[in-house]
Amino acid sequence: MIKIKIIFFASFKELLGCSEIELQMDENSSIENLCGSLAGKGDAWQKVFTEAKKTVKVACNQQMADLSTLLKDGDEVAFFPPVTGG
Amino acid sequence: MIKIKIIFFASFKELLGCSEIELQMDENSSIENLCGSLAGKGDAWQKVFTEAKKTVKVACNQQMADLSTLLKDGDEVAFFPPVTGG
Amino acid sequence: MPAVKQIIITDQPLDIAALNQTIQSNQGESGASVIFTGNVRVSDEEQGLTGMTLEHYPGMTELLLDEILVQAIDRWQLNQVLVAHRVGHLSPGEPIVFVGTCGLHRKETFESTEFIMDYLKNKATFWKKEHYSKNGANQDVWVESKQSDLDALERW
Amino acid sequence: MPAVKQIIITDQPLDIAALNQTIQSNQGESGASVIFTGNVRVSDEEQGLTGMTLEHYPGMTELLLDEILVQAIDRWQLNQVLVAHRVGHLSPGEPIVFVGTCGLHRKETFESTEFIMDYLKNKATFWKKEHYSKNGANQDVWVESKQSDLDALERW
Repeated sequence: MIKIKIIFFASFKELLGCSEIELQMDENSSIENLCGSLAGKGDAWQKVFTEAKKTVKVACNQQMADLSTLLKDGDEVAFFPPVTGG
Repeated sequence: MIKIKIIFFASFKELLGCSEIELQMDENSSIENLCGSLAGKGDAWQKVFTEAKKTVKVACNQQMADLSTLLKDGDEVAFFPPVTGG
Repeated sequence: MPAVKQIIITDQPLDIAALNQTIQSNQGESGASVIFTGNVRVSDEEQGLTGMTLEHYPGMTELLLDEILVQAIDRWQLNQVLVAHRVGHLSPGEPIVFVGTCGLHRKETFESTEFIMDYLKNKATFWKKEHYSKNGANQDVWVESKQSDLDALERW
Repeated sequence: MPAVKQIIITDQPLDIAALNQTIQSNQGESGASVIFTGNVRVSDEEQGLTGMTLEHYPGMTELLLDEILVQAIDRWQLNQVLVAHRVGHLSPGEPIVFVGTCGLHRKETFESTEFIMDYLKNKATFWKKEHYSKNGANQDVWVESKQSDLDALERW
């Protein structure tokens, strides 16, 4: 098993009522697998991690990543909507 | 006869050793006629108003003009090289 | 001489006069500078805007901005580049973002400053929430990303 | 509200901090501002540059700059625009020209500031003479107009 730190920003943080959680995942899990696990945590989670999955941006260890990115122990995965700064 | 005030800027002023002169011209003279008169005033004048005529810029009463522009009494005509500010 | 590169992310009001000076005081060396400043529009108060809150991803934002600045310095041979971005709560009229560049000619400084703004708008991990007050009711709205910002990337 | 339009031609050093403030202090209304500043390059001292002299056509220069600003305000719906240009003798490092615009979005302010600079470079009646000192000999050179400046007009 590997331990993953997951953080949420902006509207996702509000929708999920959560800014950060930790999750145990199987070795060789991908971010897609992680989304699957997160989607099972309740209605709001289901909505963000299945319905809205196309618009969700994801970073792994502060580098932009995608669904196929493989996770390793201690990774920091962040989910957020498209950016709107400047 | 009409009286024309003629002013020179930048390299032209230096080449001609003159910043401003007045000239009497016939009624209905054009700037081309004026260039002809000025070209007769000496070697440097010949050079500026015949050889270099293509690159000479000309304004009449502070509006860009061309060789065909007709002159009237009291006009201010300025000759200068391409601008290089900014 | 290596380019001077500076990134500031702060929850305190941007000191625009000091930022200007950082760019313009060294500018003699390079000849040209461009400064862009973006503020919370006061005119949006007509729509009931009372302010906004800027959130960001600490750490990642700095990494992304650094990448953008390194690219700009390399592509336009800049002498200096500075990005400052406000986070936290902002009132109408307050500056959100400042980008300044110094380079050899106007082309380099205009293009690089636009490039930095276009990339910052589309890549840097900032999120804006607008606060409205209409007919006594408060409303918070997360700003949506704009297609026009995405389109602006195409020329680079 | 009509746009604020200002043209300054002076033989005194440009007060860049004051010019910045004129643009940026009113900027909250419009949201975006761009400032371009062009200086005598200090690095040109390596080629023996000791300074330059800027000459202009008093009266006509102001008319031409006004035309350019009116066009820019109209085309990009600017709230404010300011052009300041130095004439007389300048030393390396000193500012020659300052252009500042305020508008609704970054696109408007970037484009209009570039437009103003491109037109100023090609149309406004200023002439630059560079002063060099090499191996004890002084030389004055009238700057020649550049094809690249003329080409820059094509996009507008």
